[in-house]
Amino acid sequence: MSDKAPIVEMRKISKTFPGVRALSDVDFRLYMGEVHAIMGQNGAGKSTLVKVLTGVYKQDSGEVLLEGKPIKPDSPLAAQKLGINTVYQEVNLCLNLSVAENIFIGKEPMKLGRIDWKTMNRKAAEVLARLNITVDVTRTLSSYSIAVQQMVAIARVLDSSAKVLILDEPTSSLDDSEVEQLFKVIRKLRDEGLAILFITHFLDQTYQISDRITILKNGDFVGEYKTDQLPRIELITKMLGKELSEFSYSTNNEDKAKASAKARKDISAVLQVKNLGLEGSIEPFDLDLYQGDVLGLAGLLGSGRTETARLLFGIDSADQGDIFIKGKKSSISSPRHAMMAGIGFCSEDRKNEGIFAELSIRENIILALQARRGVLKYISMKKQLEIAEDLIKSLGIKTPSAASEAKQLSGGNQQKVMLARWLATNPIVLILDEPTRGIDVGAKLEIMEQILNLSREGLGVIFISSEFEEVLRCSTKISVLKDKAMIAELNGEEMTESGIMRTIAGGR
Amino acid sequence: PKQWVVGFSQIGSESEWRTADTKSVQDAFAGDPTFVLIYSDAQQKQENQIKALRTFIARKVDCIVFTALVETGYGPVLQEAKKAKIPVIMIDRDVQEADRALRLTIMGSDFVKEGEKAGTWLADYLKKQSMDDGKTPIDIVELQGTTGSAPAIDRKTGFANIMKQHANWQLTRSQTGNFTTSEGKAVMEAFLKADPKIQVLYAHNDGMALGAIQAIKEAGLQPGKDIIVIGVDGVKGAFQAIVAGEQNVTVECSPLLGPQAVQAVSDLRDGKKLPGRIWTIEGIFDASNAAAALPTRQY
Amino acid sequence: MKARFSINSRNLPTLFTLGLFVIMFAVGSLSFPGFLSPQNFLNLFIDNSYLLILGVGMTFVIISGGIDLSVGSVLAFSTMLSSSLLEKSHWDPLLVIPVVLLAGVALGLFMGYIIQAFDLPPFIITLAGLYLARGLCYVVSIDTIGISNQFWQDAAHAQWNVIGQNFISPSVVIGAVVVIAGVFISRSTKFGRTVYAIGGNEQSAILMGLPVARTKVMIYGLSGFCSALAGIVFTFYTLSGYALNGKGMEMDAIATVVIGGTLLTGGVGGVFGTVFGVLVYGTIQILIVFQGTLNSWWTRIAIGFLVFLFCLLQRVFESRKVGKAKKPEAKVPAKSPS
Amino acid sequence: MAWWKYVSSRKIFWPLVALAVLMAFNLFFTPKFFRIEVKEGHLYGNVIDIIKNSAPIMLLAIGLTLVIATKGIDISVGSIVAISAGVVAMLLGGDLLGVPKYPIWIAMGTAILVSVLAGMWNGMLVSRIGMQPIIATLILSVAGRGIAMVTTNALIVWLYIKPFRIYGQGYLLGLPFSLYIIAVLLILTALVTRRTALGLFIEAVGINPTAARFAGINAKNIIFGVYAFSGFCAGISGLIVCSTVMSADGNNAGAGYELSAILAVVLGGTSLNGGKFYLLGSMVGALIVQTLTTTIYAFGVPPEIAQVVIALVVLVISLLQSGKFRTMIAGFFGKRELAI
Ligand SMILES: Nc1ncnc2c1ncn2[C@@H]1O[C@H](COP(=O)(O)OP(=O)(O)OP(=O)(O)O)[C@@H](O)[C@H]1O
Ligand SMILES: Nc1ncnc2c1ncn2[C@@H]1O[C@H](COP(=O)(O)OP(=O)(O)OP(=O)(O)O)[C@@H](O)[C@H]1O
Ligand SMILES: [Mg+2]
Ligand SMILES: [Mg+2]
Repeated sequence: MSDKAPIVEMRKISKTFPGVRALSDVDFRLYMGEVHAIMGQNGAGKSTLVKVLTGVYKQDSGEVLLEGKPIKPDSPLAAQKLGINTVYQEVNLCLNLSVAENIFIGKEPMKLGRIDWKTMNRKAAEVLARLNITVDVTRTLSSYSIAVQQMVAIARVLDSSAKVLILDEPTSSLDDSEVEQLFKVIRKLRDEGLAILFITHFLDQTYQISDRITILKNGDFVGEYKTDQLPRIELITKMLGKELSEFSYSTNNEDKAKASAKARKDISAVLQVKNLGLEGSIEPFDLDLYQGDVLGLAGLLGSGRTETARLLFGIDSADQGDIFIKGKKSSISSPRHAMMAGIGFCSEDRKNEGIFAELSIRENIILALQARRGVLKYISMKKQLEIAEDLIKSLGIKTPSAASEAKQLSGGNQQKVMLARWLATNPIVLILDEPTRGIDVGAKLEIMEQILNLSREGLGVIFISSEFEEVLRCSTKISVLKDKAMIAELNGEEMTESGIMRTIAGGR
Repeated sequence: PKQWVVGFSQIGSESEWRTADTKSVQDAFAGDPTFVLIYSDAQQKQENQIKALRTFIARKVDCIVFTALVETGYGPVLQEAKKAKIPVIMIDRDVQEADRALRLTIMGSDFVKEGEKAGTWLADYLKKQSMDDGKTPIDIVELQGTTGSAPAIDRKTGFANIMKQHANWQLTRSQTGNFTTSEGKAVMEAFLKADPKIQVLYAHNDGMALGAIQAIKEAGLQPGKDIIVIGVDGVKGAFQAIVAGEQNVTVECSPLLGPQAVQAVSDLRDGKKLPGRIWTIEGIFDASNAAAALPTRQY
Repeated sequence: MKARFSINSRNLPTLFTLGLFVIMFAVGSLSFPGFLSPQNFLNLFIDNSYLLILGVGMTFVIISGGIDLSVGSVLAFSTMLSSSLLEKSHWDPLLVIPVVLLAGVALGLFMGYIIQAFDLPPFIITLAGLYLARGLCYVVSIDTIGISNQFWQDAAHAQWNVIGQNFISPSVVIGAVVVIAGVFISRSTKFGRTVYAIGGNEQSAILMGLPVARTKVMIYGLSGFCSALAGIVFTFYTLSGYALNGKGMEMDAIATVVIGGTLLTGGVGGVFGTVFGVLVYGTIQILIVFQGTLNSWWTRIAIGFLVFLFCLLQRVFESRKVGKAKKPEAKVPAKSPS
Repeated sequence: MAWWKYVSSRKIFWPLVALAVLMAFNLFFTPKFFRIEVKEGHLYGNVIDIIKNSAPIMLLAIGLTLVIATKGIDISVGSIVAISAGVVAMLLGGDLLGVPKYPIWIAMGTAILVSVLAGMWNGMLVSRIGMQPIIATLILSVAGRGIAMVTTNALIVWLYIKPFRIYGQGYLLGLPFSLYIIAVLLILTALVTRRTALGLFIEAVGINPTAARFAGINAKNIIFGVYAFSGFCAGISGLIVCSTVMSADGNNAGAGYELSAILAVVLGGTSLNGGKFYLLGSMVGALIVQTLTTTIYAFGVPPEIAQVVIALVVLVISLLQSGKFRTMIAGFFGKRELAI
């Protein structure tokens, strides 16, 4: 394979943003019929490399060759015309259009000079079926969850007869079965001769699907390796620049946390929910969260985890049931109420519901704390910087300064900013909906460590993740959801991956 | 007599003058129980006015009274009125020559004549004060009404007609003040700075003249003495300014057309023939007669 | 079956507007003699065809997330240009029409290009366009120019009977053609769908590889075309060119589009809604004329009040709809584990 | 060239450049434009006029800046100016001897109160009922003029009350009195928005309303508040307009001011898409708009082409503000520093 000429070759690419050297002299080669993974920490420059290749950014120096000829695409449209199809990291679709249109817009099937809606809808359903998704393709995309949206973004590029396919963290909010489905399709395309560039932070997935790995670190090119010749531990070391064992995280610790949480069960419940529900959204459920508990919500895509979180945070108002915080009945009818009562919530949709793109990182971080203190009790600039810089440091947010705009951060770092925002408020209960989405291995461990630390200090955490493994690792107990209902709570020994799967398969 | 429904389409309520006109017509018809007046305000939009006329026809009124926003453009709808056998009486502003066969009569004032009256008054005044030797240039500035509007164009034309007879009168500056007091003031402020020896101000309406008077005062000059101030319309504020010696003259353009309009419509109903043009009686007021007239001014 | 229902539900705001229009018309009919007549209904179209045409162009602009404040002035400019070419230069009408339309398109493309190429706010650039076109009117002439050209006269006076003695004018037909074309473009062409995509999320549209730059420029060109065409229809209506025509008409056009259910934030709405928006706007005006005793100032208050009432009802209905539609939406993504 | 980079990246820089360019034009082409004399104990000249006459727009722009920062717009301010002017004039009364009907402070207080109520009405429609800002405020912009005329009985009310002159025509220490009103309001607004978290909340709501709600900000109250404040500013603006001409004209007072004020805000660097706002920039924007008008009067541009001139100047100023345009020009002259 490698003796053939590469279809895409990027030579000595450099790209600087104000204050940040995102790429310096990076080489990259992509061959036909291979899946090539790019690995690196948050902010290593992966997305930037992709955007240079597809004409979103113009490199400062270096050249891009396609089939041996230099190309200079000046827009995604130009790249598309050259046969390069891309799914960008943040879901970039139009929520106001139908699912089918999002897949086909720009290349709609035409009949007699007009768009052939019937064929389009049929084909869209077919493409999605290949990914095992059955949705009403005539509905607007906004009525579906982030996960479905991500599948639609993927479906959009699968459809065409491209030469190169680029997927920037396509799996970050998919569950295992979806990922498996996606990989089936990717393998098929690879065998058909497509060149596929794949970015993910999941090591398992990298090893499952990729043939070759390019590692970036801090914008520098570290090396290009055959996947089967690069042991995991080496990969991590090369990515992070240090041994994984340097991280303080250990299972031992975790067990202690779980044990101590159990011991404290007789202490106080921070959050109790009785028969809370909303018709059409989630069926009534009970929930007890004690100090130091980490409650994991496990379930498949669309099982109602996000809805549960929205209800608890007052985004949707329940039509029945009660919420008690520290034993006191609280009427939570808006996020503001929830926040004042000591609940924090990191949304899974960071682009639309989390990040203020044009505000500085400092402002993004202190916003919730400030809202909690009220308009008048302005946090002094000095204090703000202190808080922000503290969190930037402790979460390892990669940025030139706290004054940079949030939109200049890489995806994973934006996610950390959202987490920082809620940590700054010192909540009693913290709800995290896919907080590890798009976060690199190192940082993921750090974040989970943070969560455990917080719970040790008496915080109650509700943790939602599509990765059962993560849920299992963090949680002191797990609620399993299915079809918009909480079907079981797992404790102690029951908390295993197969336990969860069995519950989902068997229950109700 | 049998009750008549009269449709009245007014062009808008852009000025105090216009409001007085509307009120006069409404009051006059309200005073006669044999009439029902349907009133429509076009808000300065010809299209609205045509819509209103069309609606009057749909409503089968007995007679239409209306003021044309511009001269042109009413042909088709007047044709429809004619087809529906509804007589049309114009007040204040007429339609263009070609469409005049479609209306019965016009009553109101003549803007060109108003401009001429203003010019003639100035000539007389300068002669009386022996300020004009026919050679020394007389510096005149002009505050125009809304660019493109009929009164602005005609009042400018009328005044220019008189200026042509006086070779030494020179129009040093002319700018639009959009018929409003505040713009009149702002424009005059700029004029005064650019050209300190202005002798005469001719404003297309009293509102702008009154604004300009304030600008003149702020410049440390005496309006009415250092600069002769001429306005048009004859609103109450202008009378007060004349009495105070700050404005020199206002050329009346009477808006009180109501009684005449009622008379005309009654005549029509009685089957009398109307003259093709009904003139309103309008005066010109300066220091000699303004004080006497002030108490009777209605608007 | 399912597909049909969901398309309907997307059209709901438009249907509410239609329903409210029917209610308003019914209230008028019950209150005033002569209100309920076929001709009075047809008059709505005769008297508002120019607004309808402006509205169609404006709908595209607003769906793309932009705004065009220049439409009233461009309309005025094309009345001046056509009357001046006809009466002063004595051009052939068949030449005048394309020239005027081209001038409108050129103005629109010019604004669109500046907005797109230099990333400037449409509000400001089209505001400059508003001044520019208005100024050009005065450059042509500050006087009104009556049109005596036979072709124009015929177009202005023509009345085509449709139902018995009730008639429509050629402008109504032009308006109808524009609406049909507008519906077709917005629903069945790539250009039209790209407009929606840009309004939904411009950044995404670029990343999806849509021709955003070209489309944005073209949208303003299309609006310029509609404004110029509306100007020609307006001269059929008034048989004259007048520099002060169409003052403030941009707000009328925007209001009809928004009342028709199109969101100013872009991405949502459609040409059909605008038709009903125009009908509602027209009906409000007729109602006030029929009422006939309001003073000038009360007229304004009444217009404001009716617009308020209408928008309020619209909001009430819409929030009801959202409440009800929630159920099916949440259920759809559910799927069985594999 | 670090200083150049620093200076040119300030948001206020390019509006100031635009203003300077306009001024420079007058320096060369409009005779006596910059002459300032002392007349009757105060400064007198075109520049003073510009400051004085831009006062009403500046006041509106302060309120509108905040409204626009929340991604809203308020096109009713012109009508609120007319209402405020009408209310104060009716309460003062047109007595020829200059005796006010009610004490001046009561008249002014009532006018401002009514304006705030008008602003609250807008705020309610936008924040509670959820109407689109342009339509919500269109309602009051149409009806408001009617209300103004009802208050004045559709007549122009002329005032002869000497002490009331000060707000629009008076001078303090040689400078227009209105300048001090603006300074006070501007400083207060800046303090309240920048020394509390209000400014940050306003920007957050403008940038991402959903995220703002999820961060626990009461977006509705903030939106309600900025419209009420815009009404307040329009109310004060109305008082100055009334005092400047010592009359209240329900038809024409404040007509078209909304567009000038929005233009001022946008020229000053605040985006109509909401988010970051620049109060000082808006003030510079208002000065640009007024300088343009005064230049047209002073230079003697004939009214027939004045609009074309305004259009071209607005276009040029906008282009100057566009980073893309500057990059293009810089590329043209081969100078890289110009581009940011
Ligand atoms: N538009 C921009 N302006 C300024 N800096 C930027 C911009 N885009 C990216 N950067 C910076 O460039 C660096 C590389 O970002 P990039 O998005 O390529 O990272 P990544 O490897 O994709 O990270 P992640 O795994 O978090 O998605 C980061 O430090 C980021 O802050
Ligand atoms: N009232 C609402 N308004 C807007 N969006 C909603 C509303 N309720 C739910 N959603 C969206 O619908 C999606 C469906 O929720 P879903 O059942 O998929 O949650 P989940 O189990 O967390 O699934 P996942 O996180 O894997 O997408 C959610 O992601 C949420 O964003
Ligand atoms: Mg990335
Ligand atoms: Mg979820």
